Amino acid sequence: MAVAWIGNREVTGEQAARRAAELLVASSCPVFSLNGDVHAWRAAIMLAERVGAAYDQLDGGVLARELALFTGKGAITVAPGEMRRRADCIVIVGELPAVSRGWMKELVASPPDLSGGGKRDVFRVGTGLGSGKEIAAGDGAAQTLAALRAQLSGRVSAVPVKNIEAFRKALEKAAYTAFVYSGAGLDELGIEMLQGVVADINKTKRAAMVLLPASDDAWGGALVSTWMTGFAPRTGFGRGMPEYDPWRFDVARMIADGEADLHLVMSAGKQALALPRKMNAIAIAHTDKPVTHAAVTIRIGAAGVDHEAVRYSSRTGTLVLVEAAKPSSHLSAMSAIRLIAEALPC
Amino acid sequence: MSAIVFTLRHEPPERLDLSRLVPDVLVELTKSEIEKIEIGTTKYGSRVGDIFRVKGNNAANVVFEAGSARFDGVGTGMTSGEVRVAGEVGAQTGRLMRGGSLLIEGDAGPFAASCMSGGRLEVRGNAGDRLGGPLAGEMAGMKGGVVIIRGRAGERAANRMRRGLIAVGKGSGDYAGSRMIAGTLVVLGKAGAMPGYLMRRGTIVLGKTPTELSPGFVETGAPEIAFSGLLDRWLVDEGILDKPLLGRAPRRWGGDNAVLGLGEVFVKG
Amino acid sequence: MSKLTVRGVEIEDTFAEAFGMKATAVIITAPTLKWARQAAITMTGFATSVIACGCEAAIDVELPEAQTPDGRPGVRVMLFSMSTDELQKQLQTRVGQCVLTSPGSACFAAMEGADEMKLGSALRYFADGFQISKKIGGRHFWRMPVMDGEFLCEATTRMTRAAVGGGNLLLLAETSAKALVAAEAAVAAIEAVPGAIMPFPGGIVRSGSKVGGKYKGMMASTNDAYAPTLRHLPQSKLRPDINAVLEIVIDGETSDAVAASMRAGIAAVTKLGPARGAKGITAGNYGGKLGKFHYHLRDLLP
Amino acid sequence: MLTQIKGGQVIDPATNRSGVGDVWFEDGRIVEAPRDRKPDRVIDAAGCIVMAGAIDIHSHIGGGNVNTARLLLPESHRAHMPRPIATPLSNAGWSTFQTGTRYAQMGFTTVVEPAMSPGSALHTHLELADIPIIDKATLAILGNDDFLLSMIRDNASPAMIEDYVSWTVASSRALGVKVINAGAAAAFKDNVRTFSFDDVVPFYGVSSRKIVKTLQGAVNALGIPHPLHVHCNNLGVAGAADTAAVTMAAAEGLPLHLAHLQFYGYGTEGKRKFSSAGAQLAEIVNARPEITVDVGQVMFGQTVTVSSDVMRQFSARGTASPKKSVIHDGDANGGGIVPYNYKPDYYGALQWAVGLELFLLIDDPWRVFFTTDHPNGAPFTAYPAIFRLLMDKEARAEAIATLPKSALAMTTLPSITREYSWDEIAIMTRAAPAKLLGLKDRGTLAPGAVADVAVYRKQDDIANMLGAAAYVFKDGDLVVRDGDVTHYRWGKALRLDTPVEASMRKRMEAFYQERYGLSLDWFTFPDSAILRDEPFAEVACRS
Repeated sequence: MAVAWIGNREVTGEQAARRAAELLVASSCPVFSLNGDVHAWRAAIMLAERVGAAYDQLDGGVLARELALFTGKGAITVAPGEMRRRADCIVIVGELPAVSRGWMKELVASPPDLSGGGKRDVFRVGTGLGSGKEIAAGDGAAQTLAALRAQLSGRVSAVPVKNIEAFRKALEKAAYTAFVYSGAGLDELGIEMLQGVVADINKTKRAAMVLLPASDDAWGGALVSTWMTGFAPRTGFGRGMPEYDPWRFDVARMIADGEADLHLVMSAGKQALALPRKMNAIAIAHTDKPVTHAAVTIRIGAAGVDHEAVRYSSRTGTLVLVEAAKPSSHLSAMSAIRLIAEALPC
Repeated sequence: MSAIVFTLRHEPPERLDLSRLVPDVLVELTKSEIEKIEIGTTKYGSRVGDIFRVKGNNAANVVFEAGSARFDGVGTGMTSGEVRVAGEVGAQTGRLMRGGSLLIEGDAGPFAASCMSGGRLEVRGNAGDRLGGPLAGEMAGMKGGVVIIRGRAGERAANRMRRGLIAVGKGSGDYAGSRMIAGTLVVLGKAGAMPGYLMRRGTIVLGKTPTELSPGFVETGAPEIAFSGLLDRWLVDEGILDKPLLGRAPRRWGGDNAVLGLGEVFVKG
Repeated sequence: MSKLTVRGVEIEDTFAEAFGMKATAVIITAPTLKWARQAAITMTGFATSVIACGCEAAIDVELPEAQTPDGRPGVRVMLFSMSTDELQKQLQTRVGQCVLTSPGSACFAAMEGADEMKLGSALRYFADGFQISKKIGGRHFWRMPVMDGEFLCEATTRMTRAAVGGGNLLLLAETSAKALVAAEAAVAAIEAVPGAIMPFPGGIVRSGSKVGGKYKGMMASTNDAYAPTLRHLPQSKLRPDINAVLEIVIDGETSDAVAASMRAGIAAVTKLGPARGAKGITAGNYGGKLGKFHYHLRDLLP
Repeated sequence: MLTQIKGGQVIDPATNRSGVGDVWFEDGRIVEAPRDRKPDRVIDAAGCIVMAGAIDIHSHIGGGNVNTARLLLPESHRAHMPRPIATPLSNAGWSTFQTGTRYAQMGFTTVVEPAMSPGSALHTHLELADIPIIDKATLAILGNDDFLLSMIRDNASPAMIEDYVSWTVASSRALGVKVINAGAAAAFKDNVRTFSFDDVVPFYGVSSRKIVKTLQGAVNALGIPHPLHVHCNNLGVAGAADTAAVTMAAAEGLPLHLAHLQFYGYGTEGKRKFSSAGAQLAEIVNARPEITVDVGQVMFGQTVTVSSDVMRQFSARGTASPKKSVIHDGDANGGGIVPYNYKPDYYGALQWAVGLELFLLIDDPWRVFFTTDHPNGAPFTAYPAIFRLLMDKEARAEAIATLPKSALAMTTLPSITREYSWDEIAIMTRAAPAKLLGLKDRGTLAPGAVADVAVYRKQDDIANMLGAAAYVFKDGDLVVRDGDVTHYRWGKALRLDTPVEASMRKRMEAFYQERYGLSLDWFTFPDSAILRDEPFAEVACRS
């Protein structure tokens, strides 16, 4: 089975890595789009530093939005496990990522067992899981949250809030209220408004937010990036030291504006990568054929399937080890990146 | 003494950090020192001399004879003098500016006037997103001074603004005046959705009735007030408006009631 | 003392003696001039003399719409006092009680000077936390919600230490009616002079005073030398044909403004002539020992 | 490679060595001076002080809360700016890379992250694994976890509790056990806002005192070398000195370590009801040989407070500067990230003075440890400046002279003339921490110890001298020369070899299945998860 290609020509992993290393060395402004497990991110960020690259989550817009709350405002949060055991009122705000819907359904159906337990009240802004009472004011979640926050704080909103009295009663009765959200279902300011709702409730009662990231791997990558460089993704090493700029190092923008001259894409996902024709590219992908328009393709396996992996889990709120479901000899994304790093001149 | 003029030799191969090419820094340097300033942001490692021909010796007056969307940080932290770009600029023009005057004859990129605290920035063309706003992690945006955008502004103009005045001539994107702490934002033309979202205090003046206001804003009628006349007069005197906009009894909404509720949106009555 | 005569009006060759004062000023605007004036008149009522009123105040000039910060009709009001603290107190109390309360009013700084006087920044607490601070064109304003809209008030104004108080003219006439005609003419002329006010009723004072008196504690008492019914006393300075004397008291932003006012007053009185108005003009002084500003009438002739 | 560090002033309190001489090492270990071999490498240490690598027993260098702090404060990092300029925390060693680099430059070779939530042990160890050069270790937090609180409530046997503590330490790969505001994080989730030593956690009916005593007993019984590491209740509160005093009294003769005692050294005297109780606390420590403390010195400037004391951090949100914070109710533990700027005003000056009083009034350098509670009192990069304050009374007097008189009237500091000697510094930062943590192979230059050696060129300015070591060796590798890192390598995390009972593992499996709907595998991990050769090194329990 082929492991790597230069153009459409089958080569060994080492040959592909050598070619990739040459391209990285020759590039003046390489950019990385990353999607992978924690070890893949660790390897990729070390490579980015060595070659002066900027890096971003693959399709990093939603991650940037999820991160903005933590860089710009802060939050009161609760771990998912603690929510499961304690929250007797759960509010699902906006749409949830598909990956989280299953266990969230299970969670809202199970009773809390701490603090005397009892049953859970469930509310939603938007369609949520389809169950629970709807809180609504206006057309979107951002409008509803604004009206809700105004009303809960004893101020006026221009539009009435549906089920506000029921929600008030539930809040009053609740020992602990959890608001579940995702960057996929709320915009940046909507998330900040939600933060405000939670902060207001905490003046007298307990409540917290639970982020279910649109992509668990993206959030894991953000954690790795933050400890390795001090910054979340959209960080660049163009000047040697890490610089963080969510606008400047938006890799899609850098490509669109013609700033980047080499694109390294790391994706352990199953969907085919669509690379622009004109861009010089290195693809590290879960694929059995060369990626269209890639100068170099290195085939990798899937994290947690072909190889053991450490990943962020929005179900536990921290990193977990995922054993290989079907161990294979495919390279991991980390190994592929390390092959390239080893081929760099010292 | 003649103005220091930077003439572009060729389109820059990378984004340039021009934050040091301001009167306060240039006044200390000789021509050859200026030419050695590192302005590259990637492995190209451009220096001033690679990209620009430099002439002139009056650091109080700096001119870029042509612009580029890759000119970042033009006018950063300037405290006095004049800087003029005969073309467009990239991100963060006028960032942390404290005084003097900065004129961009073309468009400006995102974060123009970011955290500016004094002086005057005029952009003849359009401005990008987050005009006057803070960079990631910073808690307040523009803190003073005057910004005039003759064209349009992108999303979230005046984000987290604390003081000063921004006037935009031809409309803005969504969430104008988001999270304003105080200060004044004037948008002529059409503003996008939900101006003033999460604003605590401050004034947003709109040329047209907003199509979508957040429910956190509640209409407070159109009482006759003196402030609108004061603002109109100043805007006309400054050449920002040709004629008074608000009149004596503008329509007013108070908000954002989701937060403090001490801000306001005005439209001509 | 020698006499100068202009158009038949005898002008005594003497001088008005005036004192240095501190002054501040504001512009009051309103939807109409009537209400701007009303606020100003109320604010400057009972402000004739620092002796008992805390300050001396009056309208300086009326301002057309084009000359006010908010494009509405207005008036400039000046306040004079001997002490900075008293001036601040009077300004705050009077604007708070008389301008803030007046329909549609707004209040702006209208004085240059090195010292700051609190204006809106002292009054803003009335708005109970709903006050709005605005900085426009380098000036700082407070907006206070009230029942007819907002009271817009500049945060501070300034104080000048170059002001002069106590410029004066004494108009000597055959009858009370002629004295009043002459005084009204002088007031009308002086009102047109910017930077000067006449704090007494209608700009005129009939109870001219001397320093001290026979009763303990009286800082001033009646000017017996110019009271016609006391002409039989040795100190009288009145000729037999003078039966009424009225005084114009002038406070100016500068010494020049006082001089210009006195010049305008003399011109108006002499223009009227002795037949219709005053037969003589003189001025009050204390022999030049008390005030550092001396305005010699001979220098102020038309 | 046989290396000779030649002619330096060798200070090694563990072996009572103090004088000019040589230190030899080979294959990563200190060796006796060989009789008949020539060194492969000679380091000229004339004019230098030679000590073992320093050990920091309490510094928040990695794990969920630290990482959240980084995320919260990108503007504090120098690299956020177009060019490096002086921004807050720019010198804090903020990334894992910088953390290792900056510690090594100062001659520190082992650092303990004192607040690992067992639930996020994998994250913590991955992060620590990315800190280059130095060795690391962690303390596992217990005392707010449902499993323990339920056992105490239900009167579980001491053996059962010891099994649980042992399982936690083993599965989280910790070097010891810490308890943070015992019971308060659990109580806070039930909307309790203040919590003292004899207050009771709702739902469990268990007091803070009971939790501390239970854990102290278990730690002692298990032979865990490091005494229970206690973060007391009421941190930062005026009058917290009383809380610290009752906690110390509760040690009852068994070893107990109190963390960052400075943050409790506050009395309620004076007009502002805030005064120094540093001298009183020092007196208690002096009188109780079973107590050890670290200081948590405050230095002026911008920093960020990072603590698992979620209740305290929640109440401190109002003082956040810049005004943003993260409060997290975690599984069992929690955390709060609150940026703070220590100003030399009345309160800040007293906090600064309390820390120095503790350093200078506690007589036994074997029982008082050198920390800033990084980054809570100050970033660890402030250490050189603190060494100067301890060793140079004139420098201290100069600093005192700049502070408000009203604050100085509430502390004994201006009257203290003690200066730390080099021997005492070596005890406090080398020999004593090794002893406290049970690390027999370090903190000394005795033959057999790991070749962690710091060589400092003598200078008048102690801060300059200790801020940039002339040479640092880690496991015998030369890693720092003239203050610059010359070689990067990966260190290890030191962990205890506590036993795990199979029955406890079974109980935990059942607990996680029942209460979280997840297998225990979601909460544990094999060493291979770190993906480094030998990421851990084992430390023995007391037998």
